[in-house]
Amino acid sequence: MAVTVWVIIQSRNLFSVIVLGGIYSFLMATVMVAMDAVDVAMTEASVGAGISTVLLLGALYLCRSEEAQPMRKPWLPLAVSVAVAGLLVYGTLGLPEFSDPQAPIHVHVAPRYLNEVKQEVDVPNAVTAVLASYRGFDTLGETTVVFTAGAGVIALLRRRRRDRQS
Amino acid sequence: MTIGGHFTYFITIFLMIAGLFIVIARGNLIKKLVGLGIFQTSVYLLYLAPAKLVGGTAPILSPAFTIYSNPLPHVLILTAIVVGVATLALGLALVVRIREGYDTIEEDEILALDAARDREAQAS
Amino acid sequence: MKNDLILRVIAKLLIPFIVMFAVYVQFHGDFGPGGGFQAGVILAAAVIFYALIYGLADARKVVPESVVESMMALGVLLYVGVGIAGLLLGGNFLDYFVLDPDPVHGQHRGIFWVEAGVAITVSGVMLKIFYMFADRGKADE
Amino acid sequence: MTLSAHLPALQVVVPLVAAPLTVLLRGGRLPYLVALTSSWIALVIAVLLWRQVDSGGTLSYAMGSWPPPWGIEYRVDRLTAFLLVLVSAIAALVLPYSRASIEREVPRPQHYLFYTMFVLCLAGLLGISITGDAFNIFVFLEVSSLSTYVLIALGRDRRALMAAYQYLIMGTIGATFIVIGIGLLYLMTGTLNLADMGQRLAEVQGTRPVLAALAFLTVGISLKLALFPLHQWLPDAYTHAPSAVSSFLAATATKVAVYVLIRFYFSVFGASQVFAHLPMQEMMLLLALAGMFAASTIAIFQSDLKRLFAYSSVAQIGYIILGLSFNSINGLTATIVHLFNHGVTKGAIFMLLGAVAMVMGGSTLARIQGLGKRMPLVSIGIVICGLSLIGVPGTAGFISKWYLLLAAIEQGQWWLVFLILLSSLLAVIYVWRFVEAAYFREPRQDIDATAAVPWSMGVPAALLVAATVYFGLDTSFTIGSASQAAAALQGGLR
Repeated sequence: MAVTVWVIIQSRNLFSVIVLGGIYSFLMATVMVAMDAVDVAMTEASVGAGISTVLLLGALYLCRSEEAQPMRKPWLPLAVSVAVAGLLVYGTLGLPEFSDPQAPIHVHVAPRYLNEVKQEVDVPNAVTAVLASYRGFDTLGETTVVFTAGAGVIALLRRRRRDRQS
Repeated sequence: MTIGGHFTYFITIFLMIAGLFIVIARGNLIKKLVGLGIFQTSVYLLYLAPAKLVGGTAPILSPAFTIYSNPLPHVLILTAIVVGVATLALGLALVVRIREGYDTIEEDEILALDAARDREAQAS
Repeated sequence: MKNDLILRVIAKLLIPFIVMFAVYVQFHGDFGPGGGFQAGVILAAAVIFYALIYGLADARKVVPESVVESMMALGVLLYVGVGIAGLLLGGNFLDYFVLDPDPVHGQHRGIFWVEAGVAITVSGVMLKIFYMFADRGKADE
Repeated sequence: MTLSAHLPALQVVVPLVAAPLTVLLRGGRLPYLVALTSSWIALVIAVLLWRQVDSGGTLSYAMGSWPPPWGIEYRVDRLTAFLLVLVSAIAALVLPYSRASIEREVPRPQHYLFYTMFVLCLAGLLGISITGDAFNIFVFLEVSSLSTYVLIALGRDRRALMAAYQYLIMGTIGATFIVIGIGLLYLMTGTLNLADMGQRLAEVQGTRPVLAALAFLTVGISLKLALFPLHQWLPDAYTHAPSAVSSFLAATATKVAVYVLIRFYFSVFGASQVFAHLPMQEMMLLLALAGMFAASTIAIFQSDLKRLFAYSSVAQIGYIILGLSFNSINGLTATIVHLFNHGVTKGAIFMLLGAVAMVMGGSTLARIQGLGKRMPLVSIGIVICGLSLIGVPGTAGFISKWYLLLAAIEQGQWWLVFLILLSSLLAVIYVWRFVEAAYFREPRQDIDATAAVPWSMGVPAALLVAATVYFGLDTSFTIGSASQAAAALQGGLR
């Protein structure tokens, strides 16, 4: 994955950047399966590698462009990135270790989802239960976000055809 | 605290920073969006990796297993992915419109065009 | 691609299966991975596939734009509707327990309708976005 | 349960329902009416909630009847209710204004989508304010941000597109930072409920992930609220967006971001933790002062009024953050009051500027020469609001400045008192630039300015101008709510 990302930074051919982005998403989905997040992996594969790539290619087709050659020396962005990285490393060093069953996230809220889902909701897939019921309002928000994006794309892309007619 | 125990975090951080770097440093509007995607995707890993328990299984309950990964981060990230793709769609729609308005999708060129027009406006 | 007989035949064969798969993902979400969002994406993909093979105009005839736009809105309304139903039946907003005399069954019912709402909105939005981008391409030429 | 028990949910759900309805109804007047009705209902609900909180204390509402740490909780305390009133009141005034305004600025087929986006933005902002769940903040933040990007891009100029794109990139980075921050907090506490998080954080106070989370949240939210060095998106966005949008955003969006910051600082981390482990106080003070002076100075050299007042917004955000940095009840009161007062004032200014742009065909200083003769009422309105930005007694702006000064004096920082007064002087200069152009120049003959400002635009603007004066004289609502909220936050979860 790291290699893919490195090539994306280097490459100026937008087409290959986008395809690599798709590959990256697919690799990410694989990692997610390894992390036992099957629901997420399925979504990432269909959205990240599927929809996003198609959308990007569609936009690229409309724009027909190569990335321009000359660029400023990216010292400032590099500095910002390194600073953020430093902060993250600093922060994560204090986090519980990988797969530590005593980590707060495993002992505090989550057990109820896993232990009582059977009696309370009776849906074997705990992810679905949490998604649609316990945190159903988040999902309503998520649906609204999708709706916003849809309506927004209409608002942005419909205009010119009408302009032409008038 | 061992380095090994935090290995997943370091991978995540590298990916995240690479994405962030693309967003800030690159001038091409589409490439910026790709970078943004990478940045967001790697954040997902920050949530998901800690949710995993070695020896556990996906949180689909069945009598055969007793240890499961934590389902809550999965839910959050599902939401985050959807939000991400919504942002991407909107961003691309904007890029398409920008390209129609300016005939380029390079940030520097667009800024130059705007500056030129400002100067015209002040001269007249 | 419009006139390629093989593609057309294969598409005819495949599309029902894609739709079936979407339905499976939708309803199997309780037991395995999947749910409204994924089903919606797959459903939209089926129509997009159809549009690629048979052309945009044909796809518009099967799934007209106005229907798609209404779908986007109806999905959200359905979701909120479930929430308000919970309100009217004496619970809190999005309370599924009160949807049925048996609380656990009420949960099933709530999740079912909510997921249906998500699927409708998501497939509507995805299709709409596809139509919009495809239209732009034409306008350019 | 009666209906009044469900007000917290309805507060967000009403505009949320209105959004898909406007899409279903499409053409004609109906989408407008739906949006208008929903915003007025939202205002009524907000006022009712404020009264409930005022008499009965903090409200908690469990979504889906799942008890808080497991489900999503809606939590209304004094500060929340205060903000809800502000946001929904501005929305209820901007919507009638927008009808005539977008007629000129947005193509007709897009009209119903404008209303869709507007109510979505409203629902998002209300949702951020009212929720008691960290991840829910993010979700509604995205609802409001995505709709904001679209609203800005609906502006006439092609530069509106670029402004929206820049904002989209900056906003998404900010949101992702917030997600990282929330993620780190979640990993340390195992909960997403803000109140629960606050309690459990006490055990892991000062550990590295918590401090990193603090940093990420601060930077992420600062991007959203346009704190000085991270403000670049704001002037472009406000300048090129349709007037109704500038007015709504200037009055509410950054304010809600400040609210999120306050919420995280005081309810989750606890003031003692925020200010004890890192030199936050000094940093915020420095950034606030830098913002006040740099942005005011830039504002002086602008030739477009919309842009001028956009930079003034950045400067005013400096005052708001300055109040936070005192870490005292008076300082916090100043912050909260200024949220409200500045929201009202800036909302009024951008509404009036929209009317100016509509009649004069633009809002550059060169174009509006002689505005005092052409549009006397509008000019006076802008001057009154300008006085409020400066902080002249008798206007709302004075009240917030007064509390800022009190907070500075209380801590014996006389140099700060001096600096606050000095920066007000800068505000005098940029407001004077408007006065000079409007009253001391002859109207340009080549501009036809006979169009009349429709009632639907004039009345909401006049109401906001009146509010600017009113809240400068009668402070029982603003100061009353704000000082109680500040006391609760300071004394609350430490």
